[in-house]
Amino acid sequence: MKARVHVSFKNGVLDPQGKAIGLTLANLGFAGVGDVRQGKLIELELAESDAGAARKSVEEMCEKLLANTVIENYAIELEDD
Amino acid sequence: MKARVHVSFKNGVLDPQGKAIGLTLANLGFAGVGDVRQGKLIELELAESDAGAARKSVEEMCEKLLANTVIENYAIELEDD
Amino acid sequence: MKACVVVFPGSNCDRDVQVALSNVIGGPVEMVWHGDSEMAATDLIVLPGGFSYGDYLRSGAMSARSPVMREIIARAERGVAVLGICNGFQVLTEAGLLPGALLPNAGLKFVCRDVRVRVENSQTPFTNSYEQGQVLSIPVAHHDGQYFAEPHTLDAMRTGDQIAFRYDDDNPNGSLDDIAGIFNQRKTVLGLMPHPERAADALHGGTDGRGLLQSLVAALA
Amino acid sequence: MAAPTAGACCKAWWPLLRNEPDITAAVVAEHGLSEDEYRTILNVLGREPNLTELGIFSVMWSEHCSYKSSKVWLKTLPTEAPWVICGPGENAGVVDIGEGKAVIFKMESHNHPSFIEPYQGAATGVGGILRDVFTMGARPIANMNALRFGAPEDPKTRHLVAGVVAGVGGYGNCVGVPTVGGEVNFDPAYNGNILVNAMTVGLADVDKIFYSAAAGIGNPVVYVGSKTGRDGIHGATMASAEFDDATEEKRPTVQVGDPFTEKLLIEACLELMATDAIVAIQDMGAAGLTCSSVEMADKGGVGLDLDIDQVPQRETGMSTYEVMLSESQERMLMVLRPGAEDIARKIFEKWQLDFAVVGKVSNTGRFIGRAGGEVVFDIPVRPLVDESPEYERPWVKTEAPAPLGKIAAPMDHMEALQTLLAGPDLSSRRWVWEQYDHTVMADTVRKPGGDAAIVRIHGSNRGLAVATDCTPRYCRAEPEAGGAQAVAEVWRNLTAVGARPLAITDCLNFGNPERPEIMGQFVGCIQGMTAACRALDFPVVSGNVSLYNETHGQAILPTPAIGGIGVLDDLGRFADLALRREKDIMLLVGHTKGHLGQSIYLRQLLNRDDGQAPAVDLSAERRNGDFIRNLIVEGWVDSCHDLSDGGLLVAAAEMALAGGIGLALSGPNDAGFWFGEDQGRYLIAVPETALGLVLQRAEEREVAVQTIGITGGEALTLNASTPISIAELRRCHESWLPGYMANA
Ligand SMILES: Nc1ncnc2c1ncn2[C@@H]1O[C@H](COP(=O)(O)OP(=O)(O)O)[C@@H](O)[C@H]1O
Ligand SMILES: [Mg+2]
Repeated sequence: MKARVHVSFKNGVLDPQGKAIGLTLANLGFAGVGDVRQGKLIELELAESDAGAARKSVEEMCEKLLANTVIENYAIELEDD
Repeated sequence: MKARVHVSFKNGVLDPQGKAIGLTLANLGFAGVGDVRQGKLIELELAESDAGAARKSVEEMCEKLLANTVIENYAIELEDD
Repeated sequence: MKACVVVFPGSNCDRDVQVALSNVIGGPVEMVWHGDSEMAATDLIVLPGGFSYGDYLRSGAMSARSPVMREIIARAERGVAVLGICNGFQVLTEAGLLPGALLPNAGLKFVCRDVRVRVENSQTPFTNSYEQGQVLSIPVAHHDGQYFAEPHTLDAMRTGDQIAFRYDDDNPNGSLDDIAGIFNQRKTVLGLMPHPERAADALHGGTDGRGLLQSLVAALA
Repeated sequence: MAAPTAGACCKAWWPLLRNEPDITAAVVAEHGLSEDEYRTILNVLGREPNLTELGIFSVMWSEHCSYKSSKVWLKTLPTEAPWVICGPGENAGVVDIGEGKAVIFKMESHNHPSFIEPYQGAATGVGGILRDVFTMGARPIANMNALRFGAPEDPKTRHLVAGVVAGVGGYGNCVGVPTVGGEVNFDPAYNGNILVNAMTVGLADVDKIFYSAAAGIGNPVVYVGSKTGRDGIHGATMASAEFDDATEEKRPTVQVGDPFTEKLLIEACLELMATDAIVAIQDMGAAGLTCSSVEMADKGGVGLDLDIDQVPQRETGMSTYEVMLSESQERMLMVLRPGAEDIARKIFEKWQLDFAVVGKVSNTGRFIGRAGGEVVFDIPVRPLVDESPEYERPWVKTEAPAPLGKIAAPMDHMEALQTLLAGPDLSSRRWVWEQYDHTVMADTVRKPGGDAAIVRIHGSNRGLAVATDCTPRYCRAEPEAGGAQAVAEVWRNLTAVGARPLAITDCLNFGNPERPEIMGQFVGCIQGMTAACRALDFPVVSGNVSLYNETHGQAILPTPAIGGIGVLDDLGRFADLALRREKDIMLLVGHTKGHLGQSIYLRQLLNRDDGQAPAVDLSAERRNGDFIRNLIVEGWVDSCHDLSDGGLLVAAAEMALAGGIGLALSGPNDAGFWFGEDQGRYLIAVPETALGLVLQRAEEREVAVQTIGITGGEALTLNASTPISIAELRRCHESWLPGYMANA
């Protein structure tokens, strides 16, 4: 099974990268670009085939390593191959 | 309209960050984790409301700035609010 | 010889290279602001080290799209010498003036230390004061210095003598083929990760980097 | 006396803003204000505060901003010398170094945030201290960092080390200021409460120093830098609150640093400072817009009117309370000369930074905010600052430890040396400082790894030496001796490279000051520091206090981190620890009694932490140091190392390692001699040609010297021991930290 974890800054936390990308897009002449946020997308191959168990284990990975919940949120998507 | 751009390393480009995550997960006792890849997820708010035009414009942003196609692939997702 | 240093928002080795270069030239070196699309006639354009645009998104990515880069690309096509150091090297690859790309260091950490680099081609405007194969001690200081290129690109660079410097014994960032610096095909553009301007003065503890600047003066004066 | 229940007195004419809670006793307590403090607020205002006002009082009167527990003692520190241009009280201290140049420097803590989010906590700590320095007109030229972590075995330590080091580097490297030194300690006392102390040193022209006193009634007050978001609201109060399990809930108060914006801010501010547009300037640090406005108004003896609607905001719907208390990073407040707005705006726009006129200087003596045209807070400035609480906390003197009895030598001296070099206390910190750009600016003359770092004063042949130090285990055993030792060691480190020590900054990290024994540690350390500063002519010109460093009632070791600067008048003559030649005579300078109490030897090899701290004989310290410095600046000695943690044999090994040259040592077969930590000592390698002069001079100056060896070969030998090769010593010394960190 494949898991995709999207880690992003919590709302209200400054995202300097997103801010700089937004500025550069504007400088490049792209109009109508509002807020830009940059997050991480971590893709994992899991041996686990049970969706419930896989989600639980990935949640634990997020809490322990993949995200710092002080400033980041995470969202998990599971995909069967 | 919201656009999500997923930028990831091409196959064949080393992803040390993904590798390090995989190693650390194993050290933390998570079993059955295979390949791990880390990419970027860039979320953009667009004023554009036409999906076709939005996609075209985001594609151009990717080619011009958001991805370096020497080493990276990108995928675009559009989301209506 | 006339030289200029381009300043991007977040460049931080602009002054360092200006000082080192003007000491070697014995005259002033001009600073050019990234937002200017006009640039006086010059024999050498230097893209300095630093964290332009914070190295956000990808190192060098945003600077490579600055207005001044259009002019620099045009000059480079006309054969004006362009030197990119560290972040400048990253900008040159992002701008397509040099092949390949610079990825985050394999160790995933910033690395600042003296490294030994070997001169792989001493027959260029940038390296004529060195011996072929000479090993230099020059500091590196970067987070994204892992050189990468597709196999066919790398082959072409090897055959074209485009590899300027290789790490001699200790590859600090996992660069492909130990590459520390490369030329364009015509040898008019050089990008390298080590900082010659930080080994240009006896008080730096070594002056091996000075030769690069002296080579340029010899070639372009 | 009855507790002043909020709401009990004079229901005010003052409107509470929509959706704001009533000011109940609970709300007051949540703001960390005591009942007495709240009563004072009622007196100052003559009415009840609204929520924003309460918030303003609470941050201004927090430990972090008001120094309420430490003020009375800080006033006792020596702060003056002929070369001090500005002592404590401004954003940073300013020292005249001659030739029209001034050095501006300060050290600050970012302990609590770094424990919660090590990368961002450390990064924003560096950002904050940089701003304190360039606010005053200096270009930052060197950063230092003093870090204390828990025991290596603690499960959190590795992750904290990795994050903090990456954060310090991530910020400093990006702004392009070399991080040239610092220190790293491990001790279980820091398990739940690490210390991240960052120091910045900047260089300015003596006639171009900027202060924070607002002046000129009607002058525009200008906001520049990043926009204000809901970052770190309550951060200042958090930094003063003891950790407990509720910490989890305080989490979102950690800020994310944006070093790129900081770099732009440095350049933009320095560019504007080159004009005559600025009347006063102040960074927004802890307690953000509130603290910066109030300090500027108070120092200038004026009032300040703010238009909250003009403050650049990153998020929509922010309340006045949030705008005033936000700790968003990378922001500054300035008072400009009338009419200078346009030239300032142009500069900040060029650097793509926010710029807004947010108010003006008034003659009312009041701090007044308006939003939507209505007054939303109105507080008299003087009492907001002057009436801030000041406590003489009860304290008890730390009990003197029993002297150390006889100890058994656990192993052969050379084996002991190898064990010590390969342990957490004394192993090389290369893994740390190679992650810091220490050569950017191309003026670094001596990089990390030596006694003091040296940076060239740009464009000259003079140098600045910088060092930080503190030995917390001494401070715990005997606060007074420890406080003196920390100052003396910094002085010694500067002296060991040949620099003339000028002044220090401090970062006083302690536990809960409401506990008399902790307050006793604080007082003892201050008294020791004071004595040393006096004896060494080494005044305190800036500093910072961090209290409540406790978790579950377990306090950190008392840690008064000291950062010092000194000047080298000729970079042609300085010393470092590297041996440079074969056949130099190794001289030990200073008295050796073999003091093993509180030593690393005891701690690491015998697992003991008893005995007295080594005493600092301040007159010998000065005599020995002046002797050493003269030898260096006169060109007789270029290889020198001061003796500290680990004692003589460790210092000798470090000199051999740095120079890649071996050393044959001889002396008594006594652990105290080789590993004792007696103070005021140096090792120098003297060329044979200079030996006579050095010995004669030592005799004249009544400085104790003894010959302990000769340089040469590729190994270290002690008496008749089996030699250890330099390569093997290097392996010991370099392996522990990378090995520990790789073992994720
Ligand atoms: N331990 C100390 N010793 C000397 N001066 C101190 C000490 N602690 C704080 N100060 C001084 O008190 C003033 C206020 O400190 P602080 O609030 O940390 O400054 P800032 O608001 O600029 O961050 C500064 O001038 C600082 O130098
Ligand atoms: Mg300040």
